[in-house]
Amino acid sequence: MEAHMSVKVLFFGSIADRLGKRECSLDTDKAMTVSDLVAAVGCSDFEPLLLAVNREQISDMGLLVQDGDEVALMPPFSGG
Amino acid sequence: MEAHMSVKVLFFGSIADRLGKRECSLDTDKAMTVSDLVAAVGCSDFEPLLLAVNREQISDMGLLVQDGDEVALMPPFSGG
Amino acid sequence: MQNLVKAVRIQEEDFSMEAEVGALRAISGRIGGIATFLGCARDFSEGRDVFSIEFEQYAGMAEKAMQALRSEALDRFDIIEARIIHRVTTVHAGDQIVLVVVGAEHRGPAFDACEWLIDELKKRVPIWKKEMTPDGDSWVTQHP
Amino acid sequence: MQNLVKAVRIQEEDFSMEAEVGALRAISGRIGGIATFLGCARDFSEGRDVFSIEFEQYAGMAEKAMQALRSEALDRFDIIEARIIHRVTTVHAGDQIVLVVVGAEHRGPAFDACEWLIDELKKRVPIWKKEMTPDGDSWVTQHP
Repeated sequence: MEAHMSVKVLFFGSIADRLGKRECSLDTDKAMTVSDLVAAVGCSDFEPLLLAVNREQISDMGLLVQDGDEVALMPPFSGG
Repeated sequence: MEAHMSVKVLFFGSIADRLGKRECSLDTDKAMTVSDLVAAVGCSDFEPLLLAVNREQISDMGLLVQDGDEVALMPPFSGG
Repeated sequence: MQNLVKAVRIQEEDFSMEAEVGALRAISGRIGGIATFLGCARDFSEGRDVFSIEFEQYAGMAEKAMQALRSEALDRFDIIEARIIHRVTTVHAGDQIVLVVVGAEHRGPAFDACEWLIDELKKRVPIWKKEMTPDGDSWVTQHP
Repeated sequence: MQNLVKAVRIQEEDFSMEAEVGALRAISGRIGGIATFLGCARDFSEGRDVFSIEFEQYAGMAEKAMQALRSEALDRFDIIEARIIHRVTTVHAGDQIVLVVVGAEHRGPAFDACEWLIDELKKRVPIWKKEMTPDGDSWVTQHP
């Protein structure tokens, strides 16, 4: 059973500059992993790439994205 | 050859309280080590005892005291 | 007046070290040792031409990550209180950027927690800096 | 006004952390990280009955020993400047006692030097504290 799913994707720092956008919305009817999402927004070759789902950093690219999730694609942090 | 020698002795903290004085002058005609001086002022059994000669901490009790020296007998430091 | 009530803050405006240390000390009379770290923008004229540094944050996540760091520090170390303030704005040479303040009964844990907090902040908090140079803007990718 | 020109001082009067950090930063624009340690008198009512603490120094030697520590820290660590202020007076709960401020290009050496300075100060600087209690006065013999 597949349901419609809408995901908010955020881009930061050099990634936002490279893509020329700071966010987009991704709509799909298929189950999607974080890895699938990264590919769908054209960032598969962005390295290193940090990821957060709903404002928690994650490392498992196989995690399934859920409807309503906020997924962030981030370059390495450089605060402090 | 022995010459007259005058040494200023200072006492600090608990040592000053125990002796009931903060300083004294020691006059002698004989060569004297720091160890001799400590005995002369009645502090041989004061333990632990820190020593300074002319405001530099020293550890060699065999050091010869010189005329005009300022020798300090100090309990362990507790600043900070 | 800044809201000193919040021990963890991301803000544009400058902060006062004395006020933050005072707010930390007001928490408990048991605090005997306070370790702080203040990060500030260096004089860029020596060796590298940088006009200014711009900070960007992931607004929904950065302060939350800093709050998690504070909680973890309070669990990990024998400390009484910790404060973390990070500015996200454009800074110039000499400006204050980040402040970590840790209060403990004794100095060892205060130092350990303070250094751990700034180290982990650089690893875990989604903030980025971009340097403005004569040749254009350049994102900083390292956290040395 | 305190004489902020001197980076190492023993004094009766209180000090301002912000003023000391400002004086340190004024030395060089290359300072990017500042580590500080502030030691203050704890609330004596918890567990131990102490009215106040009196400090005594070996006036001719204590500041000299602190100056030697600062010089050694500047040699030993990759730091730019260090300041050490110690009060010698009678203090009560909440009063500031000692401040160490270290500025460096990077934070690692600043933390290392700051912790080393306060550790060594306790070992090498002839200052003693006496606690005033309901049962009389008592010299503190440990430097924990």
